Amino acid sequence: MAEIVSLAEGVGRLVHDGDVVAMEGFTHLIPHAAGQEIIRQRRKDLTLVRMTPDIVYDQLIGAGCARKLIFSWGGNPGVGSLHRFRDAVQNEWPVPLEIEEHSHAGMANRYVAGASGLPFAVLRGYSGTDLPKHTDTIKQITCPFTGEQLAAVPALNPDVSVIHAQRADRAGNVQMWGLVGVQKEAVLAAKRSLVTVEEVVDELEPVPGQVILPSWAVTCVAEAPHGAHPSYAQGYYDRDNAYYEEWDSIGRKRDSFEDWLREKVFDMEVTDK
Amino acid sequence: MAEIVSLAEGVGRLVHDGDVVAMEGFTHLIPHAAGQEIIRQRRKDLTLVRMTPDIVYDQLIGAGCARKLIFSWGGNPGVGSLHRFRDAVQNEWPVPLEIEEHSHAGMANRYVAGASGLPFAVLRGYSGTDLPKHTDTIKQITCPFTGEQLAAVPALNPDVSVIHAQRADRAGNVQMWGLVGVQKEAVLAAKRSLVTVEEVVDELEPVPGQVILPSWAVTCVAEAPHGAHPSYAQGYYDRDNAYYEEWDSIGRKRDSFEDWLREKVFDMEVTDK
Amino acid sequence: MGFHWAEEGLVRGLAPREGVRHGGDGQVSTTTDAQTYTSDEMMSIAAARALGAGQRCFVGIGLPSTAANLARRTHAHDLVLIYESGTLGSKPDRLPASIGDGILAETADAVIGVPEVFNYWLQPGRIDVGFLGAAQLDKFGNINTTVIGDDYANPKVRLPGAGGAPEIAASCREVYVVVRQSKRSFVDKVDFVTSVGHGSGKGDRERLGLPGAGPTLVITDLGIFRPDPETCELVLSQVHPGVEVEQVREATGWDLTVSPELSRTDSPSETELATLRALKEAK
Amino acid sequence: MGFHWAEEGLVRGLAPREGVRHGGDGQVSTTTDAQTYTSDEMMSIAAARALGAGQRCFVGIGLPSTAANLARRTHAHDLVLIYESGTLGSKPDRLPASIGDGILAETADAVIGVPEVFNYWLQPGRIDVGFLGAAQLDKFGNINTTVIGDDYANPKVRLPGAGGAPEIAASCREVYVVVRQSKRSFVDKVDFVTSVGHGSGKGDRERLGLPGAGPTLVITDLGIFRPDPETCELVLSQVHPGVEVEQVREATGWDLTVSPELSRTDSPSETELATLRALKEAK
Repeated sequence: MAEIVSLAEGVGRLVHDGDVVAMEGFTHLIPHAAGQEIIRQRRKDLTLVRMTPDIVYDQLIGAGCARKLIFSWGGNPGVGSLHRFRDAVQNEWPVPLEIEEHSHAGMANRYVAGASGLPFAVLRGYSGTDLPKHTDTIKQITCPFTGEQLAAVPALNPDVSVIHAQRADRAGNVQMWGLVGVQKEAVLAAKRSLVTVEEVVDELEPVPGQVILPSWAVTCVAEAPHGAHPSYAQGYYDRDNAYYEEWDSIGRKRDSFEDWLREKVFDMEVTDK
Repeated sequence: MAEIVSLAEGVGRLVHDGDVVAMEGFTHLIPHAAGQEIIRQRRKDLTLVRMTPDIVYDQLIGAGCARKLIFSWGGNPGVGSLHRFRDAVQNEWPVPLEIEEHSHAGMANRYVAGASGLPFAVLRGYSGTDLPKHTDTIKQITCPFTGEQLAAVPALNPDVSVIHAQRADRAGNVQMWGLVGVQKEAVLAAKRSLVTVEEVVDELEPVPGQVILPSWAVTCVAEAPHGAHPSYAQGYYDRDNAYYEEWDSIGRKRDSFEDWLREKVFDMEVTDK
Repeated sequence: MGFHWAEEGLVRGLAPREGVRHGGDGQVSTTTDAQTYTSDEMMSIAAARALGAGQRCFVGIGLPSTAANLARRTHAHDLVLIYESGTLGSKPDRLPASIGDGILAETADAVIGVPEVFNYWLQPGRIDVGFLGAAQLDKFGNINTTVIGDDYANPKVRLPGAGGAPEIAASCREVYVVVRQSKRSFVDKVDFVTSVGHGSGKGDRERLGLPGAGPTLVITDLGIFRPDPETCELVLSQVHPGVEVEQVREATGWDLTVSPELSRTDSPSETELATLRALKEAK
Repeated sequence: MGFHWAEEGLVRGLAPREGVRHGGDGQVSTTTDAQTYTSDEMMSIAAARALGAGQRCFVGIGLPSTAANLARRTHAHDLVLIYESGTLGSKPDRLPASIGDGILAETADAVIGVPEVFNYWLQPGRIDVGFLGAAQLDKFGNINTTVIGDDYANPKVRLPGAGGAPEIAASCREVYVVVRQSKRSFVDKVDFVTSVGHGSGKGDRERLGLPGAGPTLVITDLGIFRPDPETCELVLSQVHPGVEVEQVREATGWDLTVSPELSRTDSPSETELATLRALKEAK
């Protein structure tokens, strides 16, 4: 059964140096508060996994928490580039960043395989692209019935997956709705999981489109109101589009980023967010 | 876009002699009215596909519509055997019935592969059982990353899938909720589809747990109130458990079955149901 | 489904004995401690007792569902019931009439599609106990629910088939089998291996790549069997009240081994019986 | 995402010409029929016109999303918009700010998980048109959104990567590419094949097992290109109002072929322009 803990305790107990960490949320419900707590606790050598490493991973990469990134699209959606990500790839600052690059279809299926207890997934993908030349986790497989060639990708089974959801009840059952992305699969694929939520409530009233993660499929739940900001939480608050624009100038230069890191992460009390 | 037709027209247009026909509904929302309409239109040589061929297929098999059954569990749930199914397998009455037998996990994954446009699916299944000795649609496959041996099953892509749902709107968008089984996959895997519904409404009000099939993913929608009876339609009517008991005596003998067929199927006007 | 067959009977004939009489419904009743109960009730109660608090239990309809719901109402309130029809954490207030009874969806923590049940929840080994029935069970706990007779193409009796059972038997951490015992159901070797128990003995599950521990408990209307740690053969470890070992031997289709630590099942408590009967009556 | 890069600019410098002037925002404006519009507006409108009623369109954010939403508001009211964030049939009343804008979920016929988008809806070929952007596009319509430069490990510019594009380009029945044209974006051969167009020419898609027809239309701010039926090389088939072929040639990184049936795009209608601007303003 999931234990309800503070965000600091959840990160402290579940995210270790050197871990493979997946943080998911497809534009919606991105676990930003948890990401900043990982920075605050100065985790190192993480292998970060995420379909769309946007601001949340630009921050972790810029802070030097990551040694490797497994991803399919790295940008600041609606704005442009991730400058910290580029700086790490092109200039190894602040530390070198190895990359393992897939397509969305490949990444989604890698989580599905992980959640399903299978070692790999099959898809129609990558054919004719240059990705297999650079990514050794893309192979071919032959259909034993038709002889067709298809792509195979290995399961993702993170040490820990971190997601943000709208609500949990006091027993630790998690409820999310709206765009639910690949979060369920990320949690089910992982050895451990941390779910931050907007609020812990007595009763989870059913909502159309809801996805429920039963308490026994989650390791820890932590209340983190506004924990998806600048992303959004449907039913709670909208996306802060201005912040995404602003991030472009914060992240562009190393010193502006380091100022941000000091002021907004290290000097902040956890409870201040 | 789905066309809204009568049940008789839908069956007449979409179900042809010799077709591979899947009718799904896992205890809930079993398309009984459509099954009886297929009998009424005297379809022959069908390959019937269904995870749980219960009364709906006992009727079709007894009426001589089927030459083959692809399935994973054939019984009268909560009651006992399917006597028409047994009579066909053991005595070739009224016509011989070939069988292709899987497990639920295998059948579900065959539909998933079919819905996904893949030629096969991979699962941990069948290992050590006697099923692969008798079912040539179960093979082994090797993980290209780990070398593990797993089971592979070919996609199911029926000529037509038939399901029952609670509602459709006038544009042909289909809404169902409660236990939704493998119906979405069955429809998406098929070349054509017929969805019978309790009612056609102006607007589909969202319901927690709903599954929506967009109009453009469905071929025809037909209103068939009470069309799941003796199965149930959550929000409309309960399961008729007494009918399941009664079926045991109707189906047990050939002549009682033929009486039923004449009285309840062939002598019934379509609109009488 | 797939474990549902066990409900159908293959009714065992037991010789009447002291303190034991045939009930009006053809079942055997036992009088003890001023209580009368049937052998089926003893079986359900013994099966319920085997389930522990907080366990995740994949439940077949019929005997397993009765036992699991009884456990949830007696000692294991937080038992998580998972039905292959797509419900996680069902809390029915009556016995579901079928595996897809509406009450299972209405009272569930989550309702999911059937592919998800098998792929996301069963296959990765998230379920503690798989609760299965059997038409035939052999001395290594292998289960047949497919055909009676040697010839698959021309069976003596065509049974319902596999349903979810093969993968439940493969992937749950443990499997409990609940079955009415007779020489017809308890055989030396099953006619068809629908679901693997311990194969042909120790080490077979590992060789076959089956992750779970297999049948660790077989509960019948006569007693309880456990696999021998060395051979994996099912050994009688417990007899129900009023049942003699000789009776069990007569209802077993192989040369029965009796555990040196053979014990006797506690009689149903008043609470257990009352709860079971209330469950069965609430329709 | 994955087609989002096109939005970022790689802003083209066009020489001012008669009837054409630079707008305050650095974009090129054209005056025609008493209307002034930018080359970006012409591009969006030309792209919108390409979409037919009732089509299912897999929409990337940025230029493709603008065009698709414009089409839905002008001539193709029943255009079905599918976004990779998990929405089928979104009907936003303003332009979504990102591919996962809440309005896409709130107005959708169905909201589904991301694996389902790719596996159940894109992969089997249910989508008519995949609408993609590009950082680099070559003469066979291959798309690069991964790296600029020859060395993947040490790129000159690291771009966002593939996103959904490779499988969109593979599986949609047709692909339309919308891209601002320049010698930097319109190259002889892309530095990295992120998404396959026509590979190295006719027959390559079949050889690679790609089911869709690939890019059948490339819409830029200068004109419209179609693959030659014999060679699959992109050929200029249409120029926008006020654009000369020579300008297009200068903004093309390969030896441009011009269709013998070269035509001129109709100027934006008042309705088209007004609708586009209203869409862009409704934030």
